Amino acid sequence: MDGPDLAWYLIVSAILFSIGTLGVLVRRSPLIVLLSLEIMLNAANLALISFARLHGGHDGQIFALTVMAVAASEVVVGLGLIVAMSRRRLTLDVDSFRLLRG
Amino acid sequence: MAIQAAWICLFAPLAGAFAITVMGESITRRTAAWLSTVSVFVAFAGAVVAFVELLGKSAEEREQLSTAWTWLSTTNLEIGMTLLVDPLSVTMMLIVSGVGGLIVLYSIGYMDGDPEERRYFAYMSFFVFAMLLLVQAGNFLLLLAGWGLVGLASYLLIGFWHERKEAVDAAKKAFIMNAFGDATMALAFFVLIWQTGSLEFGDVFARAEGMSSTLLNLVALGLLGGAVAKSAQIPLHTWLPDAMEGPTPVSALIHAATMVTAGVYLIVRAHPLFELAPTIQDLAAGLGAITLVVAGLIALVQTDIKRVIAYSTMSQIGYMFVGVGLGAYANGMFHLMTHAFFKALLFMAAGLVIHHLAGEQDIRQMGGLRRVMPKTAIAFLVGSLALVGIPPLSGFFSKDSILASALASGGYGQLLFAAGAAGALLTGLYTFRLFFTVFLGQPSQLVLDRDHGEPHHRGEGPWTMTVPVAVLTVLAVVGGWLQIPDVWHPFGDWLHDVAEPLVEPSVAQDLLASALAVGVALIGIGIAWVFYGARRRDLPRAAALRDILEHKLYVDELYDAVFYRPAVWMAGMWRRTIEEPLIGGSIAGVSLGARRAGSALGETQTGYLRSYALAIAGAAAVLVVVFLAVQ
Amino acid sequence: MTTALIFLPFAAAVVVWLLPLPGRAIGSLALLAALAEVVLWLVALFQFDFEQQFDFASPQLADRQSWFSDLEVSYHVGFYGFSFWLAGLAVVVSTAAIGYALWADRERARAYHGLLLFLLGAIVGVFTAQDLLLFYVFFEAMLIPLYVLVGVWGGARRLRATATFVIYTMAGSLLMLASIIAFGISQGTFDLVESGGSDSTWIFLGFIAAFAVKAPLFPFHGWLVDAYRESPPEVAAILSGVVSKAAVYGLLRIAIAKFGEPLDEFQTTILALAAIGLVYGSLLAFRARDVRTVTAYSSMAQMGLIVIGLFSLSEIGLNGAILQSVAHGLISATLFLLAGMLELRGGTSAFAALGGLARGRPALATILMTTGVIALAVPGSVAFAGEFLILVGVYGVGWGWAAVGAGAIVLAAMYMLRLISGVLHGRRGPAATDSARDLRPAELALLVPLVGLLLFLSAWPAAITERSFPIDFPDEAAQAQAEAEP
Amino acid sequence: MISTPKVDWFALAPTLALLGASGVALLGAVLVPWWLRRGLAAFVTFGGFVTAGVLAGYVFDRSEEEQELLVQSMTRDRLGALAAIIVAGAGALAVLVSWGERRRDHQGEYYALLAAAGAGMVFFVTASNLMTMFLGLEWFSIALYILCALDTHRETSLEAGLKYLIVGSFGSAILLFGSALVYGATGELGFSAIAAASGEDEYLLLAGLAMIIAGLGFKASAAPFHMWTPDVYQGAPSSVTAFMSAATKVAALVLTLRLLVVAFPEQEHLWTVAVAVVAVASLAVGNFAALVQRDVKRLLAYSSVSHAGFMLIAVAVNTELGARALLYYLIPYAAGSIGAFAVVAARERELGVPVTLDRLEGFGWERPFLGVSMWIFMLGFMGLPLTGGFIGKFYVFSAAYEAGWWWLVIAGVAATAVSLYYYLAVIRTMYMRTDADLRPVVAGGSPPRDPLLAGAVAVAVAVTVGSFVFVQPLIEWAHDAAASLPF
Repeated sequence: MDGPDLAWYLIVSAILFSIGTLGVLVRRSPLIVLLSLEIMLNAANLALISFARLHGGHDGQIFALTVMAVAASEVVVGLGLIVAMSRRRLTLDVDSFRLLRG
Repeated sequence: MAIQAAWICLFAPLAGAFAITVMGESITRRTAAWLSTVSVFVAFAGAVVAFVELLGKSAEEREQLSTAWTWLSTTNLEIGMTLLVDPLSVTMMLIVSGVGGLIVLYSIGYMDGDPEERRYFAYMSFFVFAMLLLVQAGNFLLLLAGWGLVGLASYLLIGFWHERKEAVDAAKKAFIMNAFGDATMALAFFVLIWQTGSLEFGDVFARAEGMSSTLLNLVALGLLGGAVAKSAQIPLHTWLPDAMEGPTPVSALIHAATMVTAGVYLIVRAHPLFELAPTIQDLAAGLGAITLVVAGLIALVQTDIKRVIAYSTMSQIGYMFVGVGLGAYANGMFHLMTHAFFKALLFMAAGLVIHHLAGEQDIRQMGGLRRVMPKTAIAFLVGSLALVGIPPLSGFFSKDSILASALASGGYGQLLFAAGAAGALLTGLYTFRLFFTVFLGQPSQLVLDRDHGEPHHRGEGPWTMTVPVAVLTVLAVVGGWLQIPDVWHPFGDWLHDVAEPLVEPSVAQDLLASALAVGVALIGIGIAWVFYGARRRDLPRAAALRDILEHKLYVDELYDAVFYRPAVWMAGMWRRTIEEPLIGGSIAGVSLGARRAGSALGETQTGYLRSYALAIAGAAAVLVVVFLAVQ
Repeated sequence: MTTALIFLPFAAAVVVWLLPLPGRAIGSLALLAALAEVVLWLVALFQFDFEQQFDFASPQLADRQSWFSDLEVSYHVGFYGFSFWLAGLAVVVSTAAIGYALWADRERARAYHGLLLFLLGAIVGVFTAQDLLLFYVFFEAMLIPLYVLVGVWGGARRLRATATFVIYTMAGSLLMLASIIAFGISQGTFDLVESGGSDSTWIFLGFIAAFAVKAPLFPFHGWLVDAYRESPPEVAAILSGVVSKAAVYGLLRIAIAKFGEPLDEFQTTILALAAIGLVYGSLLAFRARDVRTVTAYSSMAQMGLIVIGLFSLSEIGLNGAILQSVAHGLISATLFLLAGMLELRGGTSAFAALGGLARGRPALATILMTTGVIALAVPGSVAFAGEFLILVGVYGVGWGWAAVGAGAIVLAAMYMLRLISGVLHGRRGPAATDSARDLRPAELALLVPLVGLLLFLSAWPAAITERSFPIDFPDEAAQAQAEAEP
Repeated sequence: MISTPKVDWFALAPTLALLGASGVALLGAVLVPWWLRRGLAAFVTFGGFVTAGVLAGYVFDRSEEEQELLVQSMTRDRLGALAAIIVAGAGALAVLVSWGERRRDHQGEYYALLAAAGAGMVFFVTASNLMTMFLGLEWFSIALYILCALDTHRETSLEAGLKYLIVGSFGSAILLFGSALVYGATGELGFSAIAAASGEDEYLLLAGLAMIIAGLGFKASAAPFHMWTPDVYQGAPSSVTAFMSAATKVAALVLTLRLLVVAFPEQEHLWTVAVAVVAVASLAVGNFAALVQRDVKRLLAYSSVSHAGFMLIAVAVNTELGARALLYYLIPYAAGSIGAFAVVAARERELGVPVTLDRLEGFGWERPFLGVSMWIFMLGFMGLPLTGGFIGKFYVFSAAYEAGWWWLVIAGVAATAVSLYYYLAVIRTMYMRTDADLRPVVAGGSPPRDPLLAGAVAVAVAVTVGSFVFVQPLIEWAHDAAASLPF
């Protein structure tokens, strides 16, 4: 018996992407924002993999793997920054960083 | 030979002026003065040589052209630095350099002690050069150059005492009015160039027939404009009286003998053009007639000795305009010459008086000077008689020849003759009003103060001043004998080939004219005697008339209202309404707007990280939507 | 030869800028360089063949070197009769200006004289460029030193003046850049000699915009007064005397030589603008309150007159325009230098503060008087010769233009006499103290050559008019038409 | 026995050289004594950049016609090589500029990251495949995130780092999703393959294209994706800003050009217009916003936005001349921006506080060389003659006009006119305040002599002016490089 149609995977990935986007746009804690970014990336991964299945190549899956690696390193950097900030007693709120503007 | 002489004649004064300017304070004032005088007399010598040369030639080959270099040229217009030597120009050369030389000599005494003597003599030489350039010019453009340069020299000399505001203003006024004349002449030349492709006298006259009458009238009108401005004829006359702010010798040289008569010379020189535009020529005569009457009237009420003479100059030039306007060129020129003699004489005599009274020019302060300055009185009397035209003095022959020609040329001519006769009456009146008031009667207080009663205390001036006066007195007497109607007329023959007269008055007309003229002149003198000679009495009150006359018919006020004020107003208006708000404001406005836009954009750069993300997401979304929509 | 004429000043500028010498020494060095440039120009004068038939297609003393080939841009310089005189004007005036800077002993002399020399090089470049892009390069290169010269050494309100000046000028010349690109790309070459004519109105207007600002034509003169008033006098001298002539060259070499129909189409408009500028400038000059402002507005008026001459599109008018350009260059340079010298003495050139300076200062009086009367185009002066030719030329287009021009002669007399009297005559103003002495020999050494040239040209204007467009000048409109057909 | 794909080590050499340098510097940070670290790291990194540049030069020389390597994952062609040369040069200069940075710690790491970022860019510009593109992008981005935040003692630096990180990752997430969609639409990742395969299922493809353009526009800091630029440029250490502003632009724009031209010829009618609009937006935003800036780094940041606009014009026209224009433009631009930020850095070190316009007052007279250099860089940005910037703009406009985009020419001209105002403002403050209205500058002690920075500035000046004089050789390189794209 077949699983759900490809379209569903895409819809899910689109939903995930939107959730991630919204998360970045509305949440103020840097941690959550990073998390939302991960969601966006993974939405892309899902899409890639499903398309890989659709086209029956390996490219998409390899791509997805690469993305995971990249995502991981991104998060590492992000967390590092957050640590550095908390060490300097800066409030962890993205809206509080407004020294640079205009 | 004649040509070389002409060149020397032209450039000697310029060299003098240049030398004085360059050497500056390294030479004494006296040296400068003599340098100038000599340079002018050298010019006179040159003129004489040229004159003799031409006398030796037959009438046909008396006209000689010589081009030193090309002054201005483009591919289809070439204007040379060309001298024209012909009887007409030689006559003018003689008058200008001769009378000029005498006056410069006179100035040595008159200007003695002025701190800026050098500058004065440099200017005088420069003026003589400019005037000679004017009369020797071989083409219209060069003539205009001389025309402008004499204007410049006149400006410089009127404003010589540059710390007196009146002098400077008078100088400016004179220059600007003449600039107007220059402009109209320039316009006339534009037409000539486009119509005849040349400014050489010969070519222009030869090709002028081909032009349409309208254009010919315009050309003549333009030239007439220049002439009227330069010769202070109505309506461009107001600068001349003010010009009396200059030193008296200047008035004698520039504003009596030479420059102001340039208009007459121009009409004679360009007579072929005027003859092709008879209306304009008549207009010239008409303006002359009006001027000679009005100026005579105004002269009646002037109280400044020099201004009286100045107005009489205007009126005499009016006679000349009548003459040349009617085509009696030789007669006009003849009067020009004699006028140069006696008017210079009058000015210099007046100068002696002023010099004697240490600068006083108001005739109401004078009187009885006969006692203290007898020689001067005689000279002045001679000049006056010549001016009034009492035989056998020069003025009689020249003026009456003009009147005769007027009589001879039809109805219009007779109208002009009437004016001329009236002018003669006025001449007698104002001239002898002046003479009687200044020289006869009881010595005025001022005179007494200066001389402590006893005569010859101060003498009548140094020889440098008296000698020229004497010479001119003689000339004023004999100058007229060159031309005695129906007896002999070498002057007329001399100029005959250059400017053939259009009218030949008959013997009867000559006699009639002379009789009438002398008659009314004597009447004028009689009236003057009644009012000013016998016992001091003033003219009947005619306040309104006096007022008008003293304001020179309000022409100054008119120009002020019509030209000057509007110019000032418009300049101010433009600065207020265009320059500052529009031109300046636009810049300010634009830059302000740009900065506003900038800070507005800065506002959007809130610093909120999430707004940046939103911008990106939004823009991306828009892109997607648009792409899909377009597809 | 031409290349040497262009790059000698640039090289000298670099040397002056780098040499660690005290101010006077640097100034003298710069002056030497400038004099060398004059000599070089004289040498070129003898090499130039004035007999050769004038033709835009054959510049003389030309150098050509490909710059970048894919768009056919090249370093191409050369002279025509008229541009040769403009270059001569540039060289002479700049030399006088450098001399003045030396005399005034400007602070930071190395930078100052370096920039002046740089400016000179750029100007000569403009007058010789035969490639559109090269022309633009030099045209803009003039701006760089001018900006600093005015902005650093200028008067109190210099910052505003420079900002306005540069942005105004650039706005114009950027439009020209667009036009240059359009012209060059559509022609396939940027070389002025090789490219043909164009009939594109827009391209034409782009060029006109730049030159209208540079000249300046009414109403693009917003930068003029501040720039002329705030800049150091010698810079003002170069600015009004020489830089404005870049517009003349551009109009003649590009607008008139390359555009057929647009030229006829806009002739009246441009003539009208020029005429307005002439009257407008004269009137505002008549009411201005100091020597500099009078000179500024008067040079606006004069540029209007020159443009009238150019757009009379007649050989005689063009000749007049060139003659008048040279005359006006010398005149306004002299007047600005004089204004500077007055400011050195009294600290101001305002008529209210001056007056009565003629007494006891013969040299000053003579120089100012001579320049003034030549400036008001007294008949017989070179300025008169120029105006006369211009007006004769434009009379052929319509007598009205000539009438306006003749009227402007009267106005010129009015404001110039006012200037002369304001400085020399009447009662002494507060600034005319005894400490304000007559011109020093050094100052005379600067002014006398300029005035001498003016007098020489007054005696012999044909020296230029006979050699601007040697032999007969082909009717531009016709030529542009001819070029239009490939 | 597995068959591995043939690897063209020569083509990879530049990247590898930088990676190596990065590794050595990193190890040095751990192993060698502290007093040697800085020297070693800096020296190695500099060496790495120079080597990379030279190698890239060889690659440029040795690859007349492009070839795709590693199953289409990257291309060896002159376009990439030229870009690599520029990036390497920028990196080398950046090292010189950085030397004088008085940083207490992280010496080794700093240079290592610099080299790593360089390696990422050099790799990025040769990518011919969505995956390698994304990989390279993140590679150098992550390195730059850290570099921006490296001055942990400055709050602005941390802020810049965080903003860059988050907004940047957001941008690349969009790019990634776009790539996924394109992949979905075509089943291909290789650029040329996409071009070949595209056709069916337009919608996914177009959505993907749109998102990719957004992502790349972000990296090129083109409006409206530019908003991070001023903040980050201002907050990051000046030497980093210098490197970023020069190298990132090069990488991003070259790859944008490659991607759009190679992969999406079919959709030309859409993306040319889109890019043109983005370009005009960047011109407008960048120039107007810069008018009111007081902080010099921020001002330069906005100016870099506007320059992105100019270069995108060259991309938008989508012609061989356009490509040439872009590649030429990059050279003086990169030199200019590194030089300008270097001068700012010098002033910063001398005052010890952020450089605002007011704090530049009199700078031109105090430091003649730096002053004149700044002058020249500003001229270059303005596009005035005697600098390569002028020729660059000239080429861009010519390309636009030749392609019939006359309104882009007008927009560019107008933008240039506006830009004059703030570039001149820099000159004005440096030179034109009289000593009277010169405020006493903030005490920073006498500045350390910094020959290396001076050298870097000198090179930048040489390039800026030299690229004006010697247009022909540069334009020939650009021509060869552009020739490797299918127009």
